[in-house]
Amino acid sequence: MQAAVAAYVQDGMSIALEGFTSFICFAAGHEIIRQRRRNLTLMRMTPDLLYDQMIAAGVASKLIFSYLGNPGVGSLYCIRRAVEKGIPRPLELEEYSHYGMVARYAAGAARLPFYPLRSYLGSDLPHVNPQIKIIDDPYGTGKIAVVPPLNPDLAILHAQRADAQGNTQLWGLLGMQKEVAFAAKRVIVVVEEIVDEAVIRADPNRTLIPGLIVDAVVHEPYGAHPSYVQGYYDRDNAAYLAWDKLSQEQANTEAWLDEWVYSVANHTEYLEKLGQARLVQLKPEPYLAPAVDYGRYR
Amino acid sequence: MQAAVAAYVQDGMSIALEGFTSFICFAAGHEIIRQRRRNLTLMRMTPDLLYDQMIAAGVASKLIFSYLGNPGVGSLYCIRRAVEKGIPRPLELEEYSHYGMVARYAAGAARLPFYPLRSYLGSDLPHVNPQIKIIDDPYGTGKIAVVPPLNPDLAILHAQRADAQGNTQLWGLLGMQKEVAFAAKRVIVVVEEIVDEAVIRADPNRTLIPGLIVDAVVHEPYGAHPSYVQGYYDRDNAAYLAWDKLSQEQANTEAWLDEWVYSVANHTEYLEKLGQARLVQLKPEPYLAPAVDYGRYR
Amino acid sequence: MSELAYSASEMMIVIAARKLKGARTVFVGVGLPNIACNLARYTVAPELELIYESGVYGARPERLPLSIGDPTLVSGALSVISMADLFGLYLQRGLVEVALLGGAQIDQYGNLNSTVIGDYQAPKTRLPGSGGACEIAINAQRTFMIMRLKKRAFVEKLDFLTSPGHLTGGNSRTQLGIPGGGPELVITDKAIFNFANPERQMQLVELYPGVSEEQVQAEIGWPIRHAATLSVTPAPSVEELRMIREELDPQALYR
Amino acid sequence: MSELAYSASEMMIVIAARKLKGARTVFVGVGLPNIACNLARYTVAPELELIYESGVYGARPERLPLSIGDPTLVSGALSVISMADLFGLYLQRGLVEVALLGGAQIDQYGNLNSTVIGDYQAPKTRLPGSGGACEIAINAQRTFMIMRLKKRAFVEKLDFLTSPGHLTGGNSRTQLGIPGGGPELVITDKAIFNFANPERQMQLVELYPGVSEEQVQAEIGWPIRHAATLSVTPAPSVEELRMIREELDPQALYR
Repeated sequence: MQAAVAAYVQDGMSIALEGFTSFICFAAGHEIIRQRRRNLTLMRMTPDLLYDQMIAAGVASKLIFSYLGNPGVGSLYCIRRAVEKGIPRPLELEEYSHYGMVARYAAGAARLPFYPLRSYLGSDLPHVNPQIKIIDDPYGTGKIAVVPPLNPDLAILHAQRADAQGNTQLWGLLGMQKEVAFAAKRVIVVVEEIVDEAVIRADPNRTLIPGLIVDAVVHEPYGAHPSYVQGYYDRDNAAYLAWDKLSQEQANTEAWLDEWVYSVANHTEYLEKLGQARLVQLKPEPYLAPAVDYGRYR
Repeated sequence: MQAAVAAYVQDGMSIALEGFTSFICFAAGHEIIRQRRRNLTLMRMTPDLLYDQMIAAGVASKLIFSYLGNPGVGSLYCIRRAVEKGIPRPLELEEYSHYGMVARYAAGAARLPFYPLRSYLGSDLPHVNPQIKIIDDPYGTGKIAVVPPLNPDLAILHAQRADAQGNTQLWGLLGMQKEVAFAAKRVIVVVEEIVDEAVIRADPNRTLIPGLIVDAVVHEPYGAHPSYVQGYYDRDNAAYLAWDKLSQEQANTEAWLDEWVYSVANHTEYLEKLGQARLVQLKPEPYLAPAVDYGRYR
Repeated sequence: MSELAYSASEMMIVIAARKLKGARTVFVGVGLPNIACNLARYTVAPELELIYESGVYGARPERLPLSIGDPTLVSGALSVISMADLFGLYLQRGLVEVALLGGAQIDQYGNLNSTVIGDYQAPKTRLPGSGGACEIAINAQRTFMIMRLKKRAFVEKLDFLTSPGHLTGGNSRTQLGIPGGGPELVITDKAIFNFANPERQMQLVELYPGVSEEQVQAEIGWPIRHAATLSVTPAPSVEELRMIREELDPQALYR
Repeated sequence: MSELAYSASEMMIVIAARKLKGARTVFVGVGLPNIACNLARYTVAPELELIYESGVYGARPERLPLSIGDPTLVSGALSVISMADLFGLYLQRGLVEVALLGGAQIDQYGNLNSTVIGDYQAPKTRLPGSGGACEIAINAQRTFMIMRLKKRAFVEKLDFLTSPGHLTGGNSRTQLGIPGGGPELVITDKAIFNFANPERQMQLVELYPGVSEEQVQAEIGWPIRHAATLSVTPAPSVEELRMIREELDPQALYR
């Protein structure tokens, strides 16, 4: 992870660490904080704790998003501090609805100059974001909103498994990961397990991201903690609740960053500090999908 | 199948029996021929043998498509006879490229007034099909093609398995089945196996068509013969080769329709006539996808 | 159990559930609305399937989900798909019959603000933003708002219009080409409102037991309009309360 | 095995394979092009992955596919996806490096007709139509045409322009905003052409062993242009022929 972030993350880049409420790659975000990158444009539909931490650490100057919240808990206080008070530095916002962000990624992924969607009519959002336009349907049925493509310089995406070439499979919430991967100029995939190519080839319908568009594969078990990975671990809700309290003060936030990010060398040390007992508690019982038969045709 | 076709197929309707070179529901098409429906608008990206047979039988007055061919073999002579000579009746054509058809279904599936795609610039296709328009990108990057939504009155889609409510899973070539299902006003699903709801729920990422949009589920094993169903049977290539020969004459074609469609009461009789030995030959060896674990969270 | 021994949250859950009678699909968030939808499924809407913006259709969660993307929503669901498909093929296609929404501010036409309090560029309070609310409000066939009555929430003029309701009233919504039917009900902790008048203005239709019109008006920033007939909402039944307390939210997380 | 003991099809397969040297992705149909791509994979382009319009990326077929949608392309592939994703995320995204195309007619700018012979409304021969060809011709980074030389195929004016090549030549393709690079090579059974001149006109660059310029001109409906240097294509090697005959097409379906 250290090498991948050092190789692919530079100051001033636009980066998407995506995954809707799950597969959130804290390991990568923390490494970016440790490497003290600056002036990043961060994009994410739901910034979540990870972007709250990164923005509190001062890595970002701009945020492109659609929902600011600690999911199921409350506010993201660090982002609010940056927006409302400029602490630790001012943060420019570029704001969409969820479907607007999905549509921007979809346009970027398919090299389309725009993507149409039934949203924004009557809303104030287009008034504060000139990227959202309302056009006339060329077939004469009325008004329709469009958004332009969004192509991050780099996407970092977490998943269950990939082969060494980056052919990546995931299951559970598919979110917008596929669209982000294809929209990004470069892609780092972070996985719970590296598997043999034969595992990928035995179920090709599950391959969401082909190695063709992947620049680096990082093996980082529990790399999405305290968010979750379907079938591997649950959300560590205590961490989400604790963040809600401690992040209300910048001083406490910085102390947390010192303890959990700057003072650990990497994610392995972070997990050691967390303790095996806590990780074991997050393990779900198995719930296996039944096998399907693709058939051999020769 | 007889009841489903009787209930949902009326003269003059627009119907999509889709599935790209596979999952082609011959059982449904033959039943439509037997019930002597007329003036249908048929839509399919690749009309294949099935539409050649239906058009030779005189059920259709219009065809919306993107590629006319006996896949890997040659021409579709019945459709050519209808287009070139009006036999057995004239056939109106509305023609797209593959991506144009996919885009029309995608617009229809998502209630969009149009869908943009990078095709058709410089081609004569927009000159002979006014539904294809070239517009200016509202963001000023140049010209881009758009197509309008396509919403068939009825879609008939074949798949490996569904539960009794029509929650349908398929694997292998996903084609445009999802888009067609959501674009259609009514949907009939035809499956190799009816399974318990618990089977569907154990692998929700494979559910392409929800029961919510399905009007009827028909259990029809080998219903896609002589096309194929991934993992269940191979294409019966002898049938494709034989059709290439016999379909070159309308008389031979009608004799085939008499023997294999009008003279059998249903698909079960068709399979009996075909013989078990021929079906057994089409069975592939197993090639199982490895199980994945969704985890129980409680 | 006495007739009044229920909380405001329980009442809101019960009312939302009752109003979902016969519905086939509901677009839902976590917390109180999630409990309401499950209560409806066990009572007045046995065919009801829950749709979550995280990409889940037909969830059967084995616990109360902690967030809209809780893995318990995935395991055992009928279908789990990309958000592009969820928003495009379900919501925008018109397959969502009822959506439950809330916000920091609502006006008399059911327009919602969940973006900022104060000026957008220099906000007093930065709220979460739209999430999916803007397109949900536009595309759902019917929308129920669930919000506690508070003067700072029921305002004459929104600080920001995030999600369109009936806009400026009358047929202004349809005229703009918005496909969904718009706000139908506002379910609060004291009373129920609908928009069943030509001007599409929020109007009081039901008062909860023991609540006066004055108590309601005191929490609303404009003179409230009344429906032709004003009734009193039946209190939660023993069975409704039992299901919430024993089965749907045994840990009392949302009561 | 003598130097000339190979068929025209084998020569076309070998040339197409050689020209794929170093390529990472190729968009391919069945038959001869499919064999060429697999030959390339075993020789000059070990990283080459095959992309099929049916939605398959990285196929490893255990037999020669009968059609573009043969199940043998699915089993063991790296990824199998919807056609919307194949056309949108791979082709339109610009991930297809080389596409192999053919048609019933080609003109001197590499424009293709696969739609009709004669008038569109009253065709003499109704051809298959575009399939994916129109968008492949528009979006692939480079396009190779594989067609046998025939006077009725190499025509001065197409009956119908299905798939754009260099249009009217020069920068007319770029001016229209077409993203892909357009036709690069025409591989025939007698000679090879490219478009490496400012006018983007098809020009003869290589003659196959034993073929004369007159034999080539005889099958082309316009006066052929010559590249500055004209060379003779090396014949298929023993190893190339062995691979085709023993491994890639042992049943001689496409020779």
